[in-house]
Amino acid sequence: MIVRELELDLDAFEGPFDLLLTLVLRDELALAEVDVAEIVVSFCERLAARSPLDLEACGEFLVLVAALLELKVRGLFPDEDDEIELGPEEAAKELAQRLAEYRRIKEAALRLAERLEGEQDRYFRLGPAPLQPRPERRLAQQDPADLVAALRVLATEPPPVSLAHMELRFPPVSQFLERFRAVLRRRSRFDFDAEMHGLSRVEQAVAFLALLELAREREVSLAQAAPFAPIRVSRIDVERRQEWTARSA
Amino acid sequence: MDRPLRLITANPLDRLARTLEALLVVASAPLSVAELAAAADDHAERVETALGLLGERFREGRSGIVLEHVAGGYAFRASREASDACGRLFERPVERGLSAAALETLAVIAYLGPCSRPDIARLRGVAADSVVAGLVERGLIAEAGREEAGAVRYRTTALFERVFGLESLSELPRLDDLGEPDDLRTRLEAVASHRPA
Amino acid sequence: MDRPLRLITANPLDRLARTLEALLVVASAPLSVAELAAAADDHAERVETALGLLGERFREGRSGIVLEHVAGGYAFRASREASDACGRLFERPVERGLSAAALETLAVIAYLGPCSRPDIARLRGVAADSVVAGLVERGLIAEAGREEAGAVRYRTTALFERVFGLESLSELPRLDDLGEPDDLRTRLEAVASHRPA
Repeated sequence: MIVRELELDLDAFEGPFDLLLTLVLRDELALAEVDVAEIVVSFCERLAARSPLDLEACGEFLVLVAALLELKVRGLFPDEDDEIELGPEEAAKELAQRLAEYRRIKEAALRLAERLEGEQDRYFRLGPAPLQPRPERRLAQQDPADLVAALRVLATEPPPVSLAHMELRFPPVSQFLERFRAVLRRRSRFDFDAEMHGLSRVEQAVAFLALLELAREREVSLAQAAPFAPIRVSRIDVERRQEWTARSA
Repeated sequence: MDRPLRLITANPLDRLARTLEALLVVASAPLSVAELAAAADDHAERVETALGLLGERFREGRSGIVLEHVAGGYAFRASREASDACGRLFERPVERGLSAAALETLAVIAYLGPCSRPDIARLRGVAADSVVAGLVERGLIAEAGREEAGAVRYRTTALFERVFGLESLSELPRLDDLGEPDDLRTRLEAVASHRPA
Repeated sequence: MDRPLRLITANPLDRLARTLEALLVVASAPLSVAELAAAADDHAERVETALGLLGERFREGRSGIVLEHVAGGYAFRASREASDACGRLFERPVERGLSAAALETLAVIAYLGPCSRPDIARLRGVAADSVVAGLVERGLIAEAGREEAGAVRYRTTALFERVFGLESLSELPRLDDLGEPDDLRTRLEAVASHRPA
């Protein structure tokens, strides 16, 4: 018996087990919507139809289903990683308790369905009656000063619209390329953050683009000891000669 | 064992009348004779006869449920005798205030005199349809003829004056700094034209 | 010339009953004795007595309009006798096509009291988001505040009780009394017993 070819007919999925696994791993099927218990039952039914017991298939199936369950639990309860690890006995007890709870819920749902079936011939009106009296809306006493205040708002000139953001000037990337190359002719490495001191945010952004461009051209190598630590820029030929260890700022 | 004849001997018109009662008590809109006949799976003439019986049973003075023949067909309503009780059932809590949009609209109409929805929309810089409809429903403004272009104009009502504690519109607080109505309109229009879309 | 005594001799309970008829025929949801008493401006005990009279008049077999005690109040509905006719005219948008997942979710909320979506997911083992949204849209459940962790909790509505014909949630069988082996376990056990050793 080939576990991966097990045909499944679930609410959320219909097809071979293999395809289900593939879709789940590709995030194309929400594992949260998959009833794993149904998969287990399908496997057991298939197993029962054959003899002798296919131990190899059982082993493979257990591994796959365990992985699937772990994935699903992580997906459903992402924030509960820190929960106390349960011992095998406690886990079994917990599982049994949950199963019993779920069994009762399923039974309750069944009762509800039966109840609904029994109520099929009870019709009642949804919503208002056709000739329902129109309710009168009543308003508390109002202050005429509120009218004046409202009018004043309408009569006030709006503040002039700021056009400051239209005036952003983007310096050319080439300007920084030249500047960095000039620095690197004098020094084998420099500290990007120190070099940017006193520049506007826009200029810093363009300078960073220039830096990336130099890295792409393999003229420089970049190193950063930690996120948000200063960026060290080194000439490639220098880096080849000496092992440079990033120093935390 | 089917005994179809029994239906006929057991005063079927009475059964039909009960079926119509059931349909009418569940309906959320008046039902026409044709609709009732189709639902009851019976003839229109018999439905009309049964409706006659129901009209006799469900009439003012005899029942709290009254069968009413309205434009769209037949429907049950509450008897007039119970109108006070129904009024209490549907009574809404007193609303404390008006929205900013409602106040602005009321202020424009009260101070500038009858205005159309396009007028109000232009002065406020936003569409006025739902606000105007709400104020009409509450009885604070009412239609006051049409302007030349054909749009309906609205004026404030006596209820508006009562709610704001005014004997008449002339008692509205003065807006000295904003000028007379004509100046006010000019000013509001000028501001509106500067407002970003 | 006032003759207040006359009111008392004219069988006022009958008049109260007519008022209650009127209130019930226009109400959009079941009305409690307290609501009826407030609207009719009468005492709760007298309202209950009058409701007894109405229950006698509006009952299955006698009338197409049936008075029922449901969802903590009283409401008129169509007689069962007329259900075929009603079925031809009206849809059942609330309960039509409730899935097994929807019923399980309703069961969780009805039996365990207000629950959040994570609660429901934990119990049912599958995500509850779309099922919960569907039930909210049908009006069978509604938001009921937030739990400490911030997740919205849901409760069943009066419409739920009405659709399932419950006088109140307490009419549901106790959960402890449930718990016979479910389908899943039965199937697993059947498989185990049939498998050749």
